[in-house]
Amino acid sequence: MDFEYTDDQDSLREAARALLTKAYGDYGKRRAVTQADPGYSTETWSRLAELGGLGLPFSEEDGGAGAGWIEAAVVAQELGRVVAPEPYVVSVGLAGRLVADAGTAEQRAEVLGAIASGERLVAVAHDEPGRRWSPTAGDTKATQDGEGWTIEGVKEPVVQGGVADLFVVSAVLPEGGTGLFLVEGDASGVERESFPAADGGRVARVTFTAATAVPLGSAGENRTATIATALDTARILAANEAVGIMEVALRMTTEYLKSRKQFGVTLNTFQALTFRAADMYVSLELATSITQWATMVLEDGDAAAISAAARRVALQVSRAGRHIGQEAIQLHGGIGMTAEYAVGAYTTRLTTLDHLFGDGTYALGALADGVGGYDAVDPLS
Amino acid sequence: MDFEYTDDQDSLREAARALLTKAYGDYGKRRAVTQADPGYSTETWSRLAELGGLGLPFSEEDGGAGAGWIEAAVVAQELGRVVAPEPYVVSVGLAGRLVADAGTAEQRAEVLGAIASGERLVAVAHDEPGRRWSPTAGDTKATQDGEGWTIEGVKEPVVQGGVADLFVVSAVLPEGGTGLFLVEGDASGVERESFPAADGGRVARVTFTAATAVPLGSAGENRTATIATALDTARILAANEAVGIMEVALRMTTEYLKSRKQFGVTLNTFQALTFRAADMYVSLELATSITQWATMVLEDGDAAAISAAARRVALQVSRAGRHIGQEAIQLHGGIGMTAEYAVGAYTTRLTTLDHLFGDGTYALGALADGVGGYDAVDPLS
Amino acid sequence: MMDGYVRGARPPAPPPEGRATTLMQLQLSDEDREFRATMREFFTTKVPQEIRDKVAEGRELSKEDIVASQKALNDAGYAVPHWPVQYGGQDWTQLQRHIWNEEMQAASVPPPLAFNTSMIGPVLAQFGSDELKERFLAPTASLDIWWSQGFSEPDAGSDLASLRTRAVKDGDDWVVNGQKTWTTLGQYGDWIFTLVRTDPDVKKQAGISMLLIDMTLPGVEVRPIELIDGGHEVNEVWFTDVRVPGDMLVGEVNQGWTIAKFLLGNERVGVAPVGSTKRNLARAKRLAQESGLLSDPLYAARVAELENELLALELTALRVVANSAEGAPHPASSVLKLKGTVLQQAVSELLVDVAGPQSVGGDGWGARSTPTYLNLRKASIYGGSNEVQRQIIAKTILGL
Amino acid sequence: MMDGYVRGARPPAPPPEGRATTLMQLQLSDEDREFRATMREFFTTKVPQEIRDKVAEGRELSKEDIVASQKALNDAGYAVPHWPVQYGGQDWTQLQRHIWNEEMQAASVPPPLAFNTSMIGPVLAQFGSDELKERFLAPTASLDIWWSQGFSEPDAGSDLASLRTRAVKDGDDWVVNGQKTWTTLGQYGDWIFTLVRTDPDVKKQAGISMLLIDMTLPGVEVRPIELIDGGHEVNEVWFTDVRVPGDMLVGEVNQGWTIAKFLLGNERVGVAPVGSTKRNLARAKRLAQESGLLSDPLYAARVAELENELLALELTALRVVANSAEGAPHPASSVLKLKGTVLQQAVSELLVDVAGPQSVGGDGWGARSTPTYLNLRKASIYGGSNEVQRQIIAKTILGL
Repeated sequence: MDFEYTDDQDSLREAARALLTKAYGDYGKRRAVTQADPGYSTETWSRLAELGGLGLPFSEEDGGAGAGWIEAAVVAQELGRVVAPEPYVVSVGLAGRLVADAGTAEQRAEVLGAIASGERLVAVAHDEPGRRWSPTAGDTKATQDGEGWTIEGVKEPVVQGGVADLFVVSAVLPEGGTGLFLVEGDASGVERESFPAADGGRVARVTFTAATAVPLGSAGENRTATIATALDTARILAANEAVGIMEVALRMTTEYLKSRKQFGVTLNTFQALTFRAADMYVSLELATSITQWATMVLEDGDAAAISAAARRVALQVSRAGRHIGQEAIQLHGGIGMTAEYAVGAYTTRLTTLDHLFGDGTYALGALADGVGGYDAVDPLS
Repeated sequence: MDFEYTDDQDSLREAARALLTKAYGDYGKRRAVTQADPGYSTETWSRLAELGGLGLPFSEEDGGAGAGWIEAAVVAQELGRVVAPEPYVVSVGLAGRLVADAGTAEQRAEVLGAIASGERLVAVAHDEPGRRWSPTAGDTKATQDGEGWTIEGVKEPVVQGGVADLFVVSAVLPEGGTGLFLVEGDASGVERESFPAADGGRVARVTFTAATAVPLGSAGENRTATIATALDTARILAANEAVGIMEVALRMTTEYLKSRKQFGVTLNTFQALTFRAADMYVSLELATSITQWATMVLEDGDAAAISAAARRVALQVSRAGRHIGQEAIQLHGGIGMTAEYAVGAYTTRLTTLDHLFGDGTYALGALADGVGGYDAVDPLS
Repeated sequence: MMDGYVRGARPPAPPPEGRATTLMQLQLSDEDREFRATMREFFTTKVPQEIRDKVAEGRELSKEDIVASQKALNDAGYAVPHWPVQYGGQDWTQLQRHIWNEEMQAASVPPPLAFNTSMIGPVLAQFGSDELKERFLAPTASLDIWWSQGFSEPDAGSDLASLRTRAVKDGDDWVVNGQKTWTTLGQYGDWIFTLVRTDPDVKKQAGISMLLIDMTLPGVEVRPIELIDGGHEVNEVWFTDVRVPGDMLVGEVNQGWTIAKFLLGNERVGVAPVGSTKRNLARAKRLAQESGLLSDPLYAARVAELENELLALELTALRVVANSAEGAPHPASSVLKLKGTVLQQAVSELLVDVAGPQSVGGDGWGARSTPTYLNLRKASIYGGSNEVQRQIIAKTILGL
Repeated sequence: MMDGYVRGARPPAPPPEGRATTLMQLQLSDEDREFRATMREFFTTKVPQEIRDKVAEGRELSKEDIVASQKALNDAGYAVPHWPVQYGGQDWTQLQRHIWNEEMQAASVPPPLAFNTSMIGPVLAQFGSDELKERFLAPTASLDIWWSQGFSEPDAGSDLASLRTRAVKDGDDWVVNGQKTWTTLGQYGDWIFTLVRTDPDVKKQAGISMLLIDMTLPGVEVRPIELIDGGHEVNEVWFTDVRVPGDMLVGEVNQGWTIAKFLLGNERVGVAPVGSTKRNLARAKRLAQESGLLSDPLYAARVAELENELLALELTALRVVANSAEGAPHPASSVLKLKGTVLQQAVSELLVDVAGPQSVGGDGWGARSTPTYLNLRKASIYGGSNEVQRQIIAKTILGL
């Protein structure tokens, strides 16, 4: 990659774009999909699986495509461009990464294979009420019960938790630390209440009451670091989705300015508006650059490097997403407020992505804490 | 006042404006004054004294005019409008307040009388290298020597310290705490090195070497609270000066946009520029409102209320001053960069005022520290 | 003006509710203090608590809630204080109107329906025939008639003068055809005041009239528009050969542009949503404090900065009040709308950030924060967009 | 392009100087690493320390400093790497040029005089006659001739095409009359390249030519302009009946507009002052750390946010480098100037805040921070103002 994509990556992008344009190129189709449960298209999800898009970062022996995170990022960008409601980042990025990093060989083959084939939807039950983007569990407890384990606690919001076939659940271990478990969606003691999410998807409150759970990987291990890296992975994939969204939100805005007439002339006659579009472009370019860089780090870096990159990209993309999302609606005027017109969904999804894994101020706080530890930030070595 | 000035205050404003327009209405005169030492006009200073402008907040028995801080603020605004280089805020606001609050009756009559009459220029030697807007002294020490006191230490920057007739000096007391002293400008052991300041004035490094000092008020008293209130007073007066500056900087900018032609049309044809002028106006209006309010608090409030008002006005005016100062130059283009044209001096003085007594981030930090202690900010009671 | 204030050297009394601020407050006169106490007492005891709770928590109000609240206000004479006294207004000072508005917002009372009390009511009082006044003013104040606004059209947003809905005289009636849009709460509307083109042959502004239309007439159709927050508060209103009696014309034929300008320029007091934004900011702060987030200096600084800007805005509103006694709005009025909406939006954004992951969806306050944030994007678009406000400031105030 | 990079899974080596960042770095190829080491070694050992100290501390450079530094670069072949090889350029990749520029800025080396190396040099190489190349290119690279720029005029700022300085043919000579302004460092100039009107009767752009003028000729007068920081870096240059030999015309008569566009569009690599801004930000941070200010979370956050934006800008510069191999500038180039100057100014503002009361005046670094901040207001005005950049982005990239 190195700021240029390989031919294979370009082909992947073309294939994904063709598929997604067919599915959602007409925004009305996207709206119809989000209006009905489960808030995404299982058909599109299957097509993405057929394309190989759901197993890109996983090794072939685990049932994946043996490509990498850069390839997954390409798909995330394309999903963003049509603001597709499929739960890609959480299923592939978050759940997939957790299983890939913590699972036994057998679990990896089974779960990652099922993710890659689109056979099973895997959700992550990690967030809890009152907690903010922490890599640890709070009030959800895991208890060892003879040979087996059970989980007790409430998780929310769980993206697509209402229909997930399988959950990766974080829970406090008896000895302390946060463990990871697999819980079947239809296991007894799993109760789920699903809500429409602001972005058109669905989130659930999942209550585990003595629910039967299988440790992910070896039992009783503290997986806080694994969760942290998986959250960082999701942050970087989410940034890629956001870049796709912002690109199209800006294009929609410039098209609107060129076509919409007011006071007898098209809006691009008003310099105050075109200059603001130029500022949106500046935000987009900077966000794109740092996202491409962070994705390279995700592909090749160690956990500390990925963590640093995730913070930096989260800050920049959070700022850019708010700027571009807010201005896209404002420059559209009234029409931008309507659900029938696409641009609002782009802004909404930017807002949701910003808050799923940690917003800009959250990232800035972490960066500020460490700012005294080095002279300057140098991306070349 | 109450957001409207009394007839007396309006008359004072008219008289001050007439005097200052004569002195500096032609910007070339201001430039000539700042190019020669001492960087301000002793003649204009005398005229301000004759007008009664230098003794406004001091009681008549102390030789003042027995008016108040609102009246002093009116003069500060007018000085700002012509970006006059006279050291009004530091002499009347800072030095005067220190003497008024801490001096004996005799000292008040003598020093405040001399300030009010313009007879003596009184400077405050309080800042020290490496210290930021603290109400305490750092490395400057006061020592009792029999009946008398001596001061040892370096103070900088001391506004107009090069020509001051008398210094109010802060120094660490033998028992701890910060005391206040009067030191004659020509006392032995007082060495001063004067530098041109960015804003056209002069600042000095004043070195005290066993310099003879007289305690301000009763000897040995910790005056930290007095200094804090005097600094707050200076902050609020400085905000008034800044409001005068911003008002004219905006007016100069709009005049320029209306008259300057480019590409065959006047600049106000470009909507991107006129909208930015509108945003400057918004900043100005908000800054004006909070400054008027803070001045009422200065007139009537206790030390805690004045402190809170000073922080709030410092934050708002710091933000507004940077916004308006930077945009005023940018909207002027190249001509705004030249010393011959006035607008740069306005921006420069805004920058200096912002840093003399504590900038916006400094004030914000203090406000943020206390933000959990109340529900909402309510200016009416 | 502003003689209601008496500055005093004594330290301010702690506010009746909540913890004291560290701020010195401008002291009201005894009379205005008493007035404020009366308002506070009224708003916090006479308007149903469950309605105020909904407002405080950002939940949606039903039509019944809004009507009940306005009736409570109107019964006490507090629904239309700025109307002429003979039609139910109050002889209050500008400051008292300001206090009324701020206390109402602080108590989470839904403000009286603007279409009724700020828009058509004053228009009828000024331009309406005696018959129209007699028929409409009382039920407009009491919300027995719910008014909708029919100004905007699909191809004439800020450019109102381009409107195309036409009314053609046929006997005594006007026959109306066309389409209006962005009609807020039109689904509840009994009547709609419209701008219609009555003379297509003259300059754009010259051929416009104002017509009152009964929304139950044949040919009137209200179609909801879904907004990006999922709500349906705005509507399209279609008119197909609607026959409107001739006496439903306000003022003269082709006087509509003058009336519209009067209507749009008529909001002076309370144009900035200072009180409700303060309430929402205090709520966001309380929630941040409960979750421990307020101990993060960066969030604390965001709160402090917003509080300071709101203070400056509120003081500006008071300055405008103090300086517009003679009826001419202070030029800073346009600042109130512009900065008011910016801060309103910034506070809603802060609340989303305070909610964090819970803002994504669910059934709690956190999940409601995102739709509210999205909904409030409208604040800088509707009712004279912020671009229009900048234009007004640049042209009218700065002479650019 | 950008084949210089080899991404590797091994952890990055700590940087040779300073403390390591917590950042994963894009790994250079061995060849480019070596290139960078060579550059770093050269810049930090072969350019006089006292000159670099002045740059690092924001002190003013003398003419002699600038000449000495450029001569050191030129002796090593590093003054004009982007020139054609036959005139002293280097056959470097875009990435290597980027590294050269960044290392030069990081080491506080004064960059080669832009008027010589980025402006007139490439113009002469492209449009100059063989005689002009022969006579001027070598001393231009070595700074034996100091060039000034004579483009702007008092009534033609961004609107260059309106220029009025005229050159009239008289025998073999051109007789020049008029006034140029904003001539940076014109007080040191030996020669000045000017745009002059050679045909007043055609469309504005069409009648302009480029003329090289010896500044010692009779009738050339340089008058300093004092700037708001008290410095005299810019000048007016007046021409009164200056007789310029006919062979000092560059290219064809009336080809000046084409040449000017070439010149102005010619800065692609290094157009954003990333390296020097990074150096200044690191310095501000170090000073804040020394004074304890960096432990204030609000200042720490300002530093962190600026660092992040600079990182994003630097990565954008690398992206532009990676995507402009074929000679056509990547559209994002205009972003570099716009955002680059914004960050340059923001860092200078931060330094004033770090200096606090010491920024008001005196003889230390704190007192210098204010004039530097003021001086850098020019960065968003000169060389294509940020308004011009927005215009380019809107028109050229977004098609608005």
